[in-house]
This record gives sequence, structure tokens and C-alpha cells, in this order.
Amino acid sequence: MIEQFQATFSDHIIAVEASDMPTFVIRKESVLPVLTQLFKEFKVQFLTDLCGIHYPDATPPMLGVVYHLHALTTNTRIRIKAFTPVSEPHFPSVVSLFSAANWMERETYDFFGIIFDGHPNLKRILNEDGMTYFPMRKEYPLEEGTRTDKDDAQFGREKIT
Amino acid sequence: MSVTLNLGPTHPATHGVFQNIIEIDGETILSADSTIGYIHRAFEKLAEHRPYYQITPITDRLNYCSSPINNLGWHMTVEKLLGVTVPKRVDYMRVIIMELARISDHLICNSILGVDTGAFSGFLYLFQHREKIYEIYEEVCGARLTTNIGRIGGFERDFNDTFYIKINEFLDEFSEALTEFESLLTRNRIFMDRTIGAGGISAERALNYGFTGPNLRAAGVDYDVRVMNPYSSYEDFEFEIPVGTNGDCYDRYMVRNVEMWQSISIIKQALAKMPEGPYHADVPEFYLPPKQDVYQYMEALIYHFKIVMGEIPVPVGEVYHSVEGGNGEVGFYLVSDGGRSPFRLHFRRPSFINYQAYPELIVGGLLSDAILTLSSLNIIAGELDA
Amino acid sequence: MSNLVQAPEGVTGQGFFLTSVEKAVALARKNSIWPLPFATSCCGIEFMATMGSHYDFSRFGSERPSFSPRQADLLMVMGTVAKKLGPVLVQVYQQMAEPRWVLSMGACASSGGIFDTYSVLQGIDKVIPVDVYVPGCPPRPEQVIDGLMKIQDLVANESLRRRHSPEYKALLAGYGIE
Amino acid sequence: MFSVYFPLLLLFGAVMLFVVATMGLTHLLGPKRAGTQKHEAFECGIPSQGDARTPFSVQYFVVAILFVLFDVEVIFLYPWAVEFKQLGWTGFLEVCLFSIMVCLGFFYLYRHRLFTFKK
Repeated sequence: MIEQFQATFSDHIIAVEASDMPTFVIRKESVLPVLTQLFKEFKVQFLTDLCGIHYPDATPPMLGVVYHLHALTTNTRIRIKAFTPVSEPHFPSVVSLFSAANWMERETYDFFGIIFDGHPNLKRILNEDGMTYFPMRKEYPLEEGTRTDKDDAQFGREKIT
Repeated sequence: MSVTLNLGPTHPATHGVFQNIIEIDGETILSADSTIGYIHRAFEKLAEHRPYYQITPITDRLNYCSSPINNLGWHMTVEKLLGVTVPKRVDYMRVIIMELARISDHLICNSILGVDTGAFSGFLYLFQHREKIYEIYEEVCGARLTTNIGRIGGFERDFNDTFYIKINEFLDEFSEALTEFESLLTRNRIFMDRTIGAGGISAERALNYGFTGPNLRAAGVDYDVRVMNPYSSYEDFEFEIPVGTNGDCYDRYMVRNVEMWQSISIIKQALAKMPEGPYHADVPEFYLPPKQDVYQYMEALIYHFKIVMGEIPVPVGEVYHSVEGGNGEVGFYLVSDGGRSPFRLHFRRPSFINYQAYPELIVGGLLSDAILTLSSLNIIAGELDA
Repeated sequence: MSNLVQAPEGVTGQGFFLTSVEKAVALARKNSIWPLPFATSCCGIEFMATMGSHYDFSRFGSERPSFSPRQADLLMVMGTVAKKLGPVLVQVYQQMAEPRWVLSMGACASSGGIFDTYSVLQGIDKVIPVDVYVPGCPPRPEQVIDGLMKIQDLVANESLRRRHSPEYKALLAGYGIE
Repeated sequence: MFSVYFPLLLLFGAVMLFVVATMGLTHLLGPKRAGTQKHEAFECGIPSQGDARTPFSVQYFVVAILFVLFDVEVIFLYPWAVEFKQLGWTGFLEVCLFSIMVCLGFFYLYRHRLFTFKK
């Protein structure tokens, strides 16, 4: 089945990763065509999950989006990944294919700042609208500074400036 | 002319903290727009700063009505990454705990649906038995709600005999109480008039919205992770998957009720066929050793120290594992770079995905149906804004 | 028979009982507190167990939870309060009629709990004055009832003129609540 | 003649006295803490937008009037209920006739689907 996918999408696929389910890394521009073709031909019509990922120390720091798809009829799960440099965080939105992706993309935008072109109303969903930075990126701290009871030196962590 | 109504964060009907701005003309709803994130606690960012076994307390605050399912789902994900296979006995123990958690989750949803249609006594009847489930949890892990049950590789202790007494007692009493509850609501004229046809969704739209769990089965699709990709030896048990027809509140209620009966029969089968053997896998470098060994043996102390400080050798790689939670497929997408804590951990949260279809379910319906649809979707705020 | 509600101090005569208005009002208020269950997350489910028939919260006179702040005496904040929910909490607190008390149930409401993250308000006492903190994550129903009994002691021993006192006004002014 | 009604007047006076006293006491004793936020309408904690005094659907009005209509008909049963024993069977038959006519009206409204909310 992996060979079948590789054959049909040979020009889009950049890499195939060995993992617990067939995993393909494809170019960012070909996300929509690949997913539409999967939807129509291979009956992969269920978007299980969509999430962002941030690789800060890749050569150009990369932002990625991971799509988990599931063909319910043949019970095959596929994971599709696509990456883009952090400086240019634009991705095609798949809301036209799966309405499930609406909030998932808003959450990925809210966390990583990935702008999904073609999304009906792309604004923050979980954080406050007035938030300026994208918290899930690796360079932002977890804690917010107002906590006084935890002395960082005790926990072997450097002071949050 | 339309009136804007705010079904806001502190509303008794939302059973949680999320907001809907509803445009109504008389009683019919013209449009709805929901805002969530009122208890967003940044679980995924928190998980990137904790060693593996410390993430379990986060997972049981995801869906706190059935927290053991998330705990054990998380343990299975890490075991899948580490390549640990647990003995049969642990699988059966996990099935019992997860089915108990499923009963407690469906129990809350159905009794609150009863409260929303005006039958308050059903809630009080069934909540008694939820206390009994809490007592059974206390026998296994000492906590009532945020259970933090089990460990990577098994359980911290075997089920003691009071557990078996309590669970058998619970199974008999709860079956009577459930028949009483069903005789109260299922063929109740008012309940049927209120819920049939309220907030229905077609199978095709439900699949497109990424529905899973009882809400999808109510729409007619028999997708259940326990059957589709069986985990923790679910294939050894026979149970049916209830399926509704037009996916409205009555079907969701019926699907959850029948699933409670199925869970009771699964627990009985698991108790009957419980195999002997160790209650944890023999993987000392991942499994936290029991306390008495740590105080006596040097190796146990070293392993304990290494696991607690988070230096367990985790292979680089990524894994996605999903379990059938109370509201649908609870998925854990774990990317590890071999470090002390996961590089990226994403939770597939069914309530977050089910709730985005809420405007489509209620537009055109009556306002009172909107309240019913909200509680029949069983949206849990912790899972919604993880 | 000692756990009956004790009569306040006063002069008992042949067929009558004399006590100060303050004590009589305090006795009435103490045993009829209407809670506003501001239930956000896991502590809310534990509060449902407390309201259930096993632990039965209404033995203490708070049978009727009022979800509107207008008829509520006790604001019970249960569960995590994110920063997005802060203004909502202050608005609900301000719209409660005097005299009002606040019980913060659970570690998340009292101090942000285990969620020291960018999006969580680290303790509701940063935005509203709190009378009783109930520790635990979630606290057992007995602890919640113990918290309510602490609130009842506060209600019983509070003088009617406390809300006019300068310290109280300074406390509210400190929170920017007029 | 006056002595017959005196206890009644006394009771009425006591009731009025109690009502005025408690209202006055709570008004005096209770702390008054006015505030702009407090006078806002309660919108589940969200600052309210828009105005509540907007025209709403007429179907509410129909339901309200029907309630008043049937409520008035219940009031006619009170005098019968008081003199239940003396009126005997004839009274009972008249009341049955009266309620049948009321039910006819109710059934007429039900058939015209006035109670269900039209979309």
C-alpha cells in the first residue's frame, strides 16, 4: 500500500519515514492536491488530527504541520507532514475538504503562528485575542513570571528573565 | 428582527466554561458563534517540560469525567514508543479500569441530559453509583477523580480482594439502578418529545466534522477504536457497538445507555477470564519499582532514581496511539528526540473536535433544543481547551 | 445531641428569648448561604459529587445553588481560572450583592496549582478578595464541606458594620473594585 | 358589628407591620455598595452589548394571553369549591358542563397548533 501511494504521488513526496504508520513528507504547495486525491481515489475521508510542530534548530528553523488521516473503509492510517521555514509561515488550508480542520487550524495558528490561507476566520481560539506572541514555539518560556513561591535555583533552573 | 443571546461562560446549562453568542428570532436560532479557551492550561507546552512518567497527571485532567482512560492511553503510547509489551494480566486489568471509566463518563452525560429535560431525580439516583466507582478507583490508585492510575509497563500494585468485592457489588447494584433510570427516561413521553429530532446530524456531515465516539455512532457509523484497531487485548471480549439512526439527542442518549450495558458485560467477562501472572512488564529501566524494593535493593534504588530524574533512554521517533475515550477517539501524538521529555506531544481531544459542529447542529432548531444538544454532545471543558 | 445548632448567647426568660439583632441575623445568614457554583474544571465535577446525595452539601442550608450573582451570597470558584476568564470572574464578583463571601476550591483557584503556565491566572486572589481557601487537587468532598463550615463561622462572627469599615473599603480599593 | 371584624383588622395590621418592618430593617442594615459594574445587566460575566428593549416575536404574546385566559377560568371554580357541600350534585353538574366548554376551547386551540412554536 505504501508503494501504491509512492507511485501515485511520486512527484510530491520528499521523504518516506519508517514509523508506526505510513508517513510521507510532502512539499507545502502539494498539501491540498495530495489530500484531495487521497480523499477521492483512496477513500481517505477522515481527518483524525492536525497539529503543528516547531523545529527551531533545523538549518533554516522550520515550522511543520502533521496531518493524521484515516481511511475508515480500509482501516489504513496515514501521516502526512509538510514543512516551511519559520520566516514564511504560510500553509494552504484544508477546511474545504474537512470541516473538522477548521478549529484544528485555528489552534495550530494560535500555538505556532502558521497562517492557513483560505481559512474562513483565522483567529486565536484558545488564547486571549490580545496575545502578541505564539506560545508553543520553543523559544518562549513555559512559566509566566508572576509566581513567587517557586524558587528556580532550588529546581536547578535558571531564573526566568 | 433578531435578538442576540449570550450563553456565556458562567451558565448553568453549559456544564463547563465556554461561550455561545446565539442569534435568535423568537425561539428559533438563526446563527451561533462559540468562543472557547476559558480554561486553557497549555497542557502541550507543560508536557514538553516534564519527564515521561510525570505527564500522566496532566492526562487525567484532560477528560476528568473518565480520567483513567486517558492515563492508560498515555501509558500505552509510551509503551508503543519504547516497544514494551505488557503481560496479559495487565491488559485485562486495564480493560476493567477503562470500562469502569467509560461507565462513569456516560453516567454523567445521561443523567445531566435528564436534568436538562427536567428529570432531576435520575441524576441523584445514578450519582450514588458514581461514588461507588470512585471507591473502586481508590482501591487501585488512592485517588477519586484525578486518578494518575497505573505506570508505564503495568500497575503499581495488584488488585486487592476488597477491589473484587466492591466491583462485584457495584456491577449488581448498578445494573438495577440503570434499569430503574432507563425505565424513568427511555420511554418517557416528555423526554422523547424533547430529545427526538433535537440537534441531529447526518453520518456524512459527522464524519466530515471528525466526530468519533458515541456522537458518531449515534449518527449511524459504527466506528469504535476498540474494534477498529484493538489495543490492550480488546479482541478477547465480545461486545456489540450500538449504532443510532439520525444522530439526534435521543440516539446519543440511547447509544451511551447501551454502551454502559456493554461495558458492564465486558467487565464481567474480564473478571471471569482474568489470567494469572505479574501485574507489570519486566522492564526495570522504565517501570518504577515498588517502594519496598527501593528501600531494600540497590538496583531498584538506582532504577527509581534514574526514572524519577528522567534519564530513561527513550528512542528517537514518533508514534500516534489512540484509545476509545468517553467522548471519542483520544489520540496521543508523541514525537521524541531521545531527550528527558517529549519533543512534541499533541492530544487529539474529541470534545474540541465535536464542539466545532455545534452551530450546524442547532441552527434552525429551538433554543431549548440547543441546550439539550450541548449536554448530549458531552463537551468537557478540560478536554476542550487542553 | 451536641451537634444541634446552638442558640446564640442571650437572656432566656419564661417563654421568651432575648438576643441582639446582630446575633439573630448572623444565625439566619449562617444557615442559609446560597452558593454560586463557579465550576470551571475538575473541581466542578468533585462539587457535583459533594452536591450529590452521598455527601449532600445541602445539609448546611445551601440547597439552592444560584447561578446568577444577584441572589448569591457565596462565590465558590472551583477549578482553573485562565487569564481569559479573569475579567468574567471580576464581573460576576462585582455583581453579587453585599454581604458576599468567596471560597476558592482547589489548588488551581487558590494559587494556579500545578499549571504554572502562560495562560493560567496564578490564584484568584490576584483579582478578587478571597475568604477561604480549600487546598487539594481536587479536594475531597469532606474538605469542601469543611471549607463551607469555615465560611459559616466567618458569617456567624462577622459584625453587621464590617462592610462599612475603612479596612474593608481599603481592601476593595486595593483590588480596584469600587 | 365592629367586634366581629376586629381580629381580622388586627391580623391585617400585623401583617402589614411585619412587611414594612423587615423591608425597612434590611434597607437600613444592609450595606449599599453601588457601582457601575454592579448596575450592568448580568450577561454570564460578559459585558452586555445591544439593548434588551427590542421587539420580540408575537408568538410569546399568544402564549401569554392563553395562559391568562385559562387562569381566569380557574378563578370561577373557587366559589364552587368553597360551597362544595351545600351545592351538592346540581352544582357539580354545572361545574362539569363549565369545564367541558373550557376543554372545547382548549381542544380548538390545540388543533390550530397555537401552542407549538412555528418556525
